[in-house]
Amino acid sequence: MSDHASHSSGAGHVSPISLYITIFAALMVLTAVTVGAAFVDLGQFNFSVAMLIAGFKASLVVWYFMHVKYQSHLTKLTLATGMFFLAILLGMMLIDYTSKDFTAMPKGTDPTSEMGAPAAH
Amino acid sequence: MSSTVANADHGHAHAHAHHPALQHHFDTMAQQKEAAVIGMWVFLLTEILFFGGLFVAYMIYRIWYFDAFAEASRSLSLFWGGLNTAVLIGSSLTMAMAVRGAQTNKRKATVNWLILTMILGAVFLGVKVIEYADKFEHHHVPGPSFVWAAEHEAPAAGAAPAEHRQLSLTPEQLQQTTQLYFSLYFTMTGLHALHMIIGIGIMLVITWMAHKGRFDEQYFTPVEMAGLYWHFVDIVWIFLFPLLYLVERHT
Amino acid sequence: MTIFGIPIFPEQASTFAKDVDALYFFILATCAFFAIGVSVAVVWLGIKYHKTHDGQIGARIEGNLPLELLWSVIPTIIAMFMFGWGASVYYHLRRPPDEALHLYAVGKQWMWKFQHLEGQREINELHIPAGRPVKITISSEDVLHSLYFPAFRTKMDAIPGRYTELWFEAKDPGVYHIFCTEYCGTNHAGMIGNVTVLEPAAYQAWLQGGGMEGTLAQRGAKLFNDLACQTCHLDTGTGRGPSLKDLMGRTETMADGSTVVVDEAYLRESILNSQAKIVKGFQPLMPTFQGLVSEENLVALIEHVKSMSPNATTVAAPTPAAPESGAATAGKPAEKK
Amino acid sequence: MLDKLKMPERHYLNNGHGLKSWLLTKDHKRIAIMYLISISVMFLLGGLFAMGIRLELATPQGDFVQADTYNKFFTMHGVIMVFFFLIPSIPAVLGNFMIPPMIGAKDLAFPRINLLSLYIYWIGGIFTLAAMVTGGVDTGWTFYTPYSASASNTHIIPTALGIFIAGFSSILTGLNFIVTIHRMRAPGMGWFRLPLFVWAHYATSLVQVLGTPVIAITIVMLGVERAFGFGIFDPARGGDPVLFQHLFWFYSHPAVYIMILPALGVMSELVSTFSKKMIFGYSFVAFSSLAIAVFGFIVWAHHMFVAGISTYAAMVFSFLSFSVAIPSAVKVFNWTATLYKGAISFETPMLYAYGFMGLFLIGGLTGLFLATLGMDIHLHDTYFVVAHFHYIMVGGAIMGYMGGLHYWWPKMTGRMYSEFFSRIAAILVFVGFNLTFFPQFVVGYLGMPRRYHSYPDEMQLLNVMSSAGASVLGLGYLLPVIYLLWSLKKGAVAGPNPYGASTLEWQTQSPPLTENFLEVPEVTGEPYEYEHVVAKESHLV
Repeated sequence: MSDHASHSSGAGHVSPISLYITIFAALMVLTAVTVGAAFVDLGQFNFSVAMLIAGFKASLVVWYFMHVKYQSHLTKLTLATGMFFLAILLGMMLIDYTSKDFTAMPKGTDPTSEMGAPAAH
Repeated sequence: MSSTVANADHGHAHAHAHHPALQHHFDTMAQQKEAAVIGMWVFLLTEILFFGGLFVAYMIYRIWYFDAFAEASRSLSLFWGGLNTAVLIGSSLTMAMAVRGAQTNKRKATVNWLILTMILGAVFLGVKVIEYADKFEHHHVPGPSFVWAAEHEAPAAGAAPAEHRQLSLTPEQLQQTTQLYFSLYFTMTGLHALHMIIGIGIMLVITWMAHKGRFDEQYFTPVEMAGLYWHFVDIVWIFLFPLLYLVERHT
Repeated sequence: MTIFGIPIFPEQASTFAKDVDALYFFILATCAFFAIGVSVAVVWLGIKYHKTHDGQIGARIEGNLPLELLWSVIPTIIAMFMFGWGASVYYHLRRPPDEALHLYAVGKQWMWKFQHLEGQREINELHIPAGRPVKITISSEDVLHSLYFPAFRTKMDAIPGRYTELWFEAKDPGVYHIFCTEYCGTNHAGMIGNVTVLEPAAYQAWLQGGGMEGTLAQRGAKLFNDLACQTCHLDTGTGRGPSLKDLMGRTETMADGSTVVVDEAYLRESILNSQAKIVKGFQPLMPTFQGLVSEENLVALIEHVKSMSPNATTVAAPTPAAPESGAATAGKPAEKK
Repeated sequence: MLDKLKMPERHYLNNGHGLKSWLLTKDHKRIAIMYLISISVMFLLGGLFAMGIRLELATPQGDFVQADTYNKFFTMHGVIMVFFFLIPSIPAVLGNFMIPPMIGAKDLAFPRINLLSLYIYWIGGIFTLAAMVTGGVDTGWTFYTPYSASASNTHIIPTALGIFIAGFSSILTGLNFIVTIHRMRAPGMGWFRLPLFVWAHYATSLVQVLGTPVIAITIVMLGVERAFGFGIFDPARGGDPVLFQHLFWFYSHPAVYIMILPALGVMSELVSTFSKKMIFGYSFVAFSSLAIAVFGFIVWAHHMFVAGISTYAAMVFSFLSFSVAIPSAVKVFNWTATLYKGAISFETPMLYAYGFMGLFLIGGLTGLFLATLGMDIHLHDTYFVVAHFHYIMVGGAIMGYMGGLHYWWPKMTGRMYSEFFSRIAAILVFVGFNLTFFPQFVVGYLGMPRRYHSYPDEMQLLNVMSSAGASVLGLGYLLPVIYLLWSLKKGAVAGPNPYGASTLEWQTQSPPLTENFLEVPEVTGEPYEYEHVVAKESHLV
């Protein structure tokens, strides 16, 4: 069994309370930021910004609240596997749905505007 | 049953007296705990793909019917949604504190933090009930009685002139495609709420176990597993909030 | 083709049937080579190295890297070749020639309804001329169906709410099967029919025989009046709606500044979801006809509008993905502002 | 020698008696036995429906049953065989029983979850069977929308619920295997000392864990559409019925690998054991399992080439589909090479292995026809497809299952079955199978569509051949029930290692102790080393 990494016996890594408070504060601030960003017209980037912030918040929760930072490589690998296959599910679905107009896209329209971001008005 | 051979393999301290929570087919508490952690993460992996299927449907229809999604999203209350996000993040904090209490073998702290987490979870569900009731009132529940009334305006988007938005969508189309949005809204938030109810149920059991003193710093796996699950439910909401409430708020 | 009275091969009744069959025989030969090769090897090894006494064990051979690479790379190359050939045949199958005769098919539980531009309507029967490409635009009134002509080696699903299309060119006169291959309920197996391929002259005669209701476009013109479309869509361009004269294939500018090339999918969308795309300079006044016009009448209306554009050769996007294009646009009325 | 072998005094079967000792057991072996009984019942049911289908198709007119009844027959045949037989077959029975002893563990990592997965499987089965008795379901096992969402008025929700529930059983089994293989290996049992059966199950578990939740959520979406009138796939409300197909096949294509990968693992064991030779190219065979599992997730739209997907998407998915062919080919070539200079004997499991090779070859190679775009347009949804996937699922997965069951039967029960009858059964299955399904390739190329209750007259002869073959096949499957049950009482005592196999599960007594081994074994050598195996050949040669 060569693949188990730095786990400590017993209680595992005990994070200081101050860290938890900091993460909590960061999550609250980011929530406010994501609401604020939604009211600013960023054109195609509203969606990307919202997802980036959500992704960052999720990473904070995973990394600190869920202790992945202190877990074995195997745990990290499991998480990465999940992300990878989620990306396959979402990404490969788009192959069909964004190429419906692949060769017949009327000129002057931007195919990338279909990628989820609202078309600029 | 010889565990000495296996011990040599693990190469770390082995409790000489077997812990009462050690199951017969494991050699050490560490092996047992690691198995549980990996098992939980593999379970969360399936949960990621479970919600992933919903996100696919959401993504396709959001691309197709962006305006309807934006319009329907504006009818959701940002106040309740934002409040719930804060409540759920707060409950993640209290959950992390509960696990910390178990790690440091503070029974009372663990129990209290767990109870606080459950209360916050219940608050979230209560707010969800208020929101759902509002949807019923406005006939925003998909099905035969679904009505998308043009005069309904979300308070936050009141500034936008109505005719501006009506330029691109007829009432018939809104009726049709906002319904799709609400189908997804109810499926997504409904499944999320179901996960929370299950989570609260699990926590009830674990709080009782903690109260009875079943855990110590060697063995608190159930608390940790419940924590992982609860944080995952929180993460799902972290994505659902912008996807459902914040489709397009700036017009 | 039959062997001992067993039919083993369908007629090659379309121009590309032989292409598909050539591909079939190539894959068949490749597969037979590997299947027979491995089977013979396995049986021969089984006999040659049969265990002769108790306690005998095999030689210690762990593997052989060059061999592994060889039998990974060679199948890869063959597979890539197969893909390329298959893709080129597919591209041909999905690309109707411009001069193709245009028909409509509507699937409904449990029948195929065909409409000719000249006005003939048939159920579970289809008459087409030999030696001329035929393009069929397919839709469905209820659930999924799939229009399949085994003798022509082509099929396409009928999807409610979308147009799909297929084409073929029948070679010889004869009668061939039409099947529905997408399971559609109780009488799925009864959703079959015959396609009768006629000599061009016989086809013309057949066309004369039917058509009591006039051509499809004429029927559309009548609907155009019945539904009062002509009260707004004046040919002069001074009506409340845009003129539909010479519309097909034109690039129209919408109220939001975007442009749309007028094709069948656009017309379909404009009738069913009339306010999805508003031409610049007009008010969104037109009522929606969703649920008021059947699929059959819809194609008649579209044909009528097309007949008002005598100079437009074909739909605006003569590309292989045109069916998908139509499908996608029809399915997402509200995308652009 | 035969007389000297005695059944061990203490083993998992006599460690506790009575119903309660079974229903509340945490022993993976007892759970496996209960799975074996459950899936056998399901197999019988599914088989009866298959017989109904073949009887109907013996004549072209559709005169044996009504069209509606026929539609329910093939739907229930598909649902039962796919979700309640094939998916749990090898993993839940043979994997469940053999993985812990193969890696030198006392049990799976989560014995209670293992038992839970069995109960979940039962609950799912009850829902589906209840739907069946109260009138059945007629959508085909694919549940395509909008037919399933609105047009059909049969019992779709209970059936779908049953599949949804059974899915969790599959997920929990996979989860248990993954953690067990990672964390429960005996000292010295490194990844490259694992038997290939374990590798195959590791790959299978990945697919179960990653794919099954997607079908679960798809069923939820279908369910809310049907039950509450939500319109997620409804074209009348702007939904896309093709999206259902995308989501459905995202799981259901990889699900094929849930069925076939464990059979490939069984094959590796059989080929090695019965040629007394280590597997040629061990690491290639091991990694090809993982490759098949991963590639399986990126090819799903090849089920949808005529479903209205874009030309571009069709090209991409066709291209990717060929990627699965390569690791499959690598496996077949490596097994062939393993036979070279072996010491080959043809006990019943090896007969199944040989049969598997032939049928899997045909099944896999005909997959190339369907992955090729220009070809698939003609073949899609015809009997060619039916024949192809039966060659994989019956010719592959069930041959592997039967081979594995015969191979490990002496380990599971401690007794040998009749070698004579089992060989006859193996030959009957092989012959009957080919007679049933080979004509379907021909009739498929002729253009006979799937799920047809009646068909044109000229296709009758081929269909009659197929129906005749089905009866032979049915006989071949019934025969083992008789001699295997017979062996429980009257079979010769097998001894710990009747085939002289090399893997760890044969190093303990048959049937094993509840804790599998008296002492945790320490693994020192490579897998499949026959030099050190103490062969107890017994009466077999």
